Amino acid sequence: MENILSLLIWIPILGAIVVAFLPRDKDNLIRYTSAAVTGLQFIIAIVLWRKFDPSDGSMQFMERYEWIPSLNISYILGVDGLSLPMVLLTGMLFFIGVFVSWNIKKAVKGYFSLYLLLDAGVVGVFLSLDFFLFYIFWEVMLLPMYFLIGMWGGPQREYAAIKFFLYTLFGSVLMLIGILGLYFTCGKTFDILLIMERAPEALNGVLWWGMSAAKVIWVLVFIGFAIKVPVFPFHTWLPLAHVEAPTAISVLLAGILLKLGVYGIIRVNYGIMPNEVYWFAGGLAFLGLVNVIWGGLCALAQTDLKKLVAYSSINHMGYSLLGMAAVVAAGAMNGGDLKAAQAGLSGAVFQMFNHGTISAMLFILVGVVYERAHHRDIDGFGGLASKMPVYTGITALAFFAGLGLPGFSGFVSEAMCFIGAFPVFRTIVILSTIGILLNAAYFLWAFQRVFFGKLNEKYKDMEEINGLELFTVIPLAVITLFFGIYPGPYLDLIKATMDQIIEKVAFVATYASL
Amino acid sequence: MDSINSYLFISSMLFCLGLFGVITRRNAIAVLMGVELILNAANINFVAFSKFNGMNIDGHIFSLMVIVLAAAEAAVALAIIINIYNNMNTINIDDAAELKR
Amino acid sequence: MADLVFWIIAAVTIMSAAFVVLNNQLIYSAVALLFTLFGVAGLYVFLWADFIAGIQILVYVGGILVLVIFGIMLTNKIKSVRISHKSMQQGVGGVVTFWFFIFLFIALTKAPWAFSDAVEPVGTVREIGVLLLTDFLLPFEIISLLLLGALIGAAVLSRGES
Amino acid sequence: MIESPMITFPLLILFLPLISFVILIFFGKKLPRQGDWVAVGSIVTTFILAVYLFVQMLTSYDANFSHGASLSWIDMGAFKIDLGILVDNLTIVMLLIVTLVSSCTHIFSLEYMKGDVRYNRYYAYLGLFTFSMNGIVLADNLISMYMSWELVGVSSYLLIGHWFEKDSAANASKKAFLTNRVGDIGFFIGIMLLYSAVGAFTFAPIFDSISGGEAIAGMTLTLAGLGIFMGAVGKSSQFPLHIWLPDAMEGPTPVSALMHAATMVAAGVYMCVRLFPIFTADALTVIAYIGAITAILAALTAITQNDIKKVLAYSTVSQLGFMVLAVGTGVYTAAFFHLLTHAMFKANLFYCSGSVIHSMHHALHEAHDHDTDPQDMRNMGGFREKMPITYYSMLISTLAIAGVPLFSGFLSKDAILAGTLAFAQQNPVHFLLPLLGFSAAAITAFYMFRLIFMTFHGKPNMKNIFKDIHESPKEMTGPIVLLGALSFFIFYTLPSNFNPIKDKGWFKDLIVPRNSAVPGSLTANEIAEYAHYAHYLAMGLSLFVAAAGILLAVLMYQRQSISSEKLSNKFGFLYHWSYNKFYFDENYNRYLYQPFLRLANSISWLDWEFYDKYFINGFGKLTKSFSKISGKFDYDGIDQGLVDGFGRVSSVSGNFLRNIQTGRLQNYLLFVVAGILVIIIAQAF
Repeated sequence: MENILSLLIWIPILGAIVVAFLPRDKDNLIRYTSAAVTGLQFIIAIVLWRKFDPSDGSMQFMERYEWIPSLNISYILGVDGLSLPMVLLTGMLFFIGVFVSWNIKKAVKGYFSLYLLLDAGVVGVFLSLDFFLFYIFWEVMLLPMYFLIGMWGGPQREYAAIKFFLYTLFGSVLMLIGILGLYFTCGKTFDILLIMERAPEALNGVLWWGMSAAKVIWVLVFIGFAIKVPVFPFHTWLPLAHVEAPTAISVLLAGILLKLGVYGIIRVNYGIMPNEVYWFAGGLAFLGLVNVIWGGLCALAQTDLKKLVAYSSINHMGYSLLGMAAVVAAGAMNGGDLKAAQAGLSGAVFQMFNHGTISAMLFILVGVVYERAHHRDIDGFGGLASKMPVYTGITALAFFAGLGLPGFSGFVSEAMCFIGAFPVFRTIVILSTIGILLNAAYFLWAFQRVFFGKLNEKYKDMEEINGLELFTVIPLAVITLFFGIYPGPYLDLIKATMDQIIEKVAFVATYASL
Repeated sequence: MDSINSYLFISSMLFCLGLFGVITRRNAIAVLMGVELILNAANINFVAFSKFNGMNIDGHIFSLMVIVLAAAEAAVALAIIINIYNNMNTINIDDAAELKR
Repeated sequence: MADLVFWIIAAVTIMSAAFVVLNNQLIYSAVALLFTLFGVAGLYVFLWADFIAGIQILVYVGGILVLVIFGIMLTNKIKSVRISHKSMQQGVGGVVTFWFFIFLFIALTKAPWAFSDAVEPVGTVREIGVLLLTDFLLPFEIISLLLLGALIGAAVLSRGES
Repeated sequence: MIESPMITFPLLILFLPLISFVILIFFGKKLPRQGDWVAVGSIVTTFILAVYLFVQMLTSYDANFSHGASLSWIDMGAFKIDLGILVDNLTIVMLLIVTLVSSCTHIFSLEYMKGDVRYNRYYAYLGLFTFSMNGIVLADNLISMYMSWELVGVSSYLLIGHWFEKDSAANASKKAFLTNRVGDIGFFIGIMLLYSAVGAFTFAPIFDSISGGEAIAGMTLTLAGLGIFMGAVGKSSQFPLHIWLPDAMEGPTPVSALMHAATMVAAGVYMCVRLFPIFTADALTVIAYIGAITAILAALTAITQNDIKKVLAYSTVSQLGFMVLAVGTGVYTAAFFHLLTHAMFKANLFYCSGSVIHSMHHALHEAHDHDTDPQDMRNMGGFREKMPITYYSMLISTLAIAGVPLFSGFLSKDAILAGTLAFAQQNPVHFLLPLLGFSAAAITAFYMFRLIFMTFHGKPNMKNIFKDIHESPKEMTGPIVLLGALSFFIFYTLPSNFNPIKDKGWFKDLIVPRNSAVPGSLTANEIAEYAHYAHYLAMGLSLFVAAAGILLAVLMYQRQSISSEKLSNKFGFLYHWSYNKFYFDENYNRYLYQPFLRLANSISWLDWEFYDKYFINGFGKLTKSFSKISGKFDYDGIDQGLVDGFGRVSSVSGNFLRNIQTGRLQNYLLFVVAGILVIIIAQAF
């Protein structure tokens, strides 16, 4: 168990290779193999979680090998309170995703081997602590996604895939520039931990074209991650990609890939350039507000159920941004309000996990109805509640979780984000509470149009949700409920790491104000 | 005639004239003739450097090779030109290029 | 005397080359090219390269130039000797090539050429022959293959559609 | 932590309904009788426990009686949320109300909902509701109160939308939830304002630091108070968010009795009572005006409604306005008293209306008439002889709500009006408050008797169904009788007082007002004293207005000596305003919802059709055309523009530019040479 983190990354890669060599026509064999591989990975992730020491906020299970010594590139892996929950979520969603994609009929082999490759890329990004490795996994993730959308997607899949690809590529190029900037200013190393140590001093006072180098890098890297989140002006790939992608891929896209953005901002921007957080926090909060309102309004106007859920993702990630901006409350100039900083940052991280489970659930459920009706037009249903009570119940649960009802995890994290951001960004938070109303409005309105009213005669033979589909949704629902009622276990897991980040940001402020 | 400069002067003149021909001529055969001029200029250089570097015969070998190449090139180029002409009834380079689009 | 001959040959070469690229009749260009090639052969003689001079006349005048004239005749309907063809971008081209020449000229006058004197050899043919079959055997073989290939290629290409 | 029954019993009361909910939602269909016995059993158990608590409270007879327990829910180091319960007299009385009305509703529904398609779900949701309502009641901090608050909203959503096949029910449920959410936003902002200043969510520390006066004061505190009050505006259906409650009558009638009359809508008032110490004088003034406006508006609307449940709904809104008015004028125990009495008689009124609707429904069913509205009072009349139990019980409750002595409503309404009057005497600027209050009281008496007369007196309006009208079975009449009896004053003045016009009794002794935590406000004693002075005047006036209202109703609907048609014609526009509920829905629709939806649509259009299509794809197009241009440059040599550019650079060649045709290969070559030249020049200089 020395190299447990490497196992997490390499098992899916091996799995992808194995799947690629399986006979083409043995669809079920391929499916079971993928399920076994992701299941194994999930189990390892659980083992990792059990062995993880939550009281220690720094990196654990570190692995470090030389890779390309001439460029100071190494193979460094590590996990802390920020990445561990995301690894767990990844393990779970990819495992569930196999069953969601059970009914994929076209080129099953290609699908699952790309799927496993994607898995490896995602886990790799969460675990790698070397920028070079990080960037490689970042790109590894991109390519399978492109093919998965472009080949197994809906009618506009090619357009969606190329748009997704170009958008993200644009972002990752900016990110690469930022990373190279860090590489050259911080003594030619890609080691993230080392850069974290060195960067505040190394970047202090460095000017590029008359601008502070740290700010330039901050913005470059931020845009790279912001596209993934997606933050407002970079969000238009998301609805399209979500709508066109096959159900399982939408689930993963919303459930995990969007989280990479938030994860990256906290890991890189906050961890390496905490000083600039103060400079940008207002903007971050404002972008959060725009995400909340814009996403909410757009969702309200949608007639495509999947697009609605996609816009709800934009809306929900806005809360996360708000919470992230709250960290600056810990700074001396804001009165050193540790409570708000803790509430905000943990809320943001918690929200990212919760959105992962809730939106995954929503997408699976949309997939269920699409599977039966072959369309997703909200106005084209009606009265399904009397025909499919179980499905209606689960969807109601997911929708209520999505609109932030107490008792579901989304409420806890949204409330924490709001409470955290409130002392510093009072007006912005008050304006963004409108988002709570929008949430309720679009979910309930859609719910009414799909499920309430007279049963649409077209769907009088609609089948109830089946066992396999229930199997994919129920774990997510249970998690959502559990953390909504008792968020303690999650928050304990991240507490030490969050404190470390907050401390860093707070410390920098006192240091900078001197 | 005893300094290398005069030979180089002539060869550079020849080269520039050849270049001018290649640039300005529309007829493929005329372009080919420009190319021949350029090749000749190069040959003069080879031979001239050969003489003024203690009669090093390597330069001669090179110019021989160039001549052979020129012959081969002329043969192939003319074959192509004739082929183009057969197909398109013109050997104007830009016409040919335009018809290709 | 030798100087005078040299400069006359040089002048003939340059002027006929200029005629090649400037005049509008293709056949005239070809004939002017003949003079240029002869002039270059003359220059070779001044450079003690008797073999190359001979080859120049043989291959260029006897081979390439004939080929070019054949080409002209095959691709134009010859009703008169005057086969006109237009030039283009002579202005820009002229300026560019002129300046190019100026730079070349500056370069060659300023360059510190290293010289080493030598006596006029009796003949270069023997030496060339030895070198071609010893040091330069491989290039020689390759170029002969190339030539063969070019010949076959030319034959195939110009065979037409039949 | 959990040692005494004062903690364990409230926890049981809290969680038993939740357990019933979980059992019914998962296994309800498979259980015998669809598991209604689980729900009824659990709720009756909670009622017994609540009675036990109540008896404990009476035996100890201590106004400062208080128990509490809490557990850490979120602990991030500095940021902590503790969830806990607070059990004091207020809580116990409220628990008693909730469990009593809830038990009645459960029993009443056994008959009323018999044979419903989603019988088990109905009972499950009732359990969920009771759980969350008890959560509000027991909360000792803002967070768990807010959580229960929202859960109450959801159970209301689910129950209003119980018959979701009807579009009107689905719409009403959505409207209820969203309108409540508007209030909840204010509530949440209030919580955040308080927390960011005080750093605690639990009530006690909040009161402490407010009375300290340093952490939060002045405008911020006023805003925080108003924010929290906005939650009450939504939940207690106050102006301007009152629009959802009448629509909520689309739900089953027992649900209306439980939630939209007795308990859930009272949650707002309960919260104001619970959090009274945080409201500043300015905030209280606003609260008072909102209450008064609500009371009068709803009362005016109720006059002209013909749907029996709509009348009751508006009457509920109006009575809630009274309670809020009382909170605003400082006599918040009076508000709670009215909450208590109102819960009893209003629940009873709804049960009675449910009983009437039930028999109407059956009668119409027998007559195979499916078009007639069983809730329209114009189709009733003369039911007195057919349904005597319902009639007398309803009459008692009507007397109570009208404020006639001997009945509970008189005591509580009198206390409110006295407080209002005292407030106006202290602040003559606010003379409008008692004026509106007394007018609303008069109108209440009028429209309630209108309802009684139209339904039970006179001649039957639909003779063909009249023969099939029967008294309801005992599952329904049981609660009716019980709650009707509870409308007598005696239950609220025990054990020391048998005087029907004096409100002294256990309630007054045990529920004592506390001082406001806001520095500089009137103390509870001062308020009580002022109210005492105004008491007799208020009593006289309220008796007078009640009598006037009843008299008018008798004249118009019993004796018919004043024609209601003539009157409505005379005041045409007033009549239309009232009949159309002051056009709130229409105006909200026109000026709020539609613009909002249009905004959403245009934002979506902007996002998808404009921003994405032109801006983002424009980037793509730009890049594409850029690469096309550079490709042209690369492959075709140069473009006219570039040649022009070159010509401008070298003026000499300018004249020759015209000679240059769009060349191909050779242009390319030319520029190679030119490029070499440029390189040479750059190299040389």
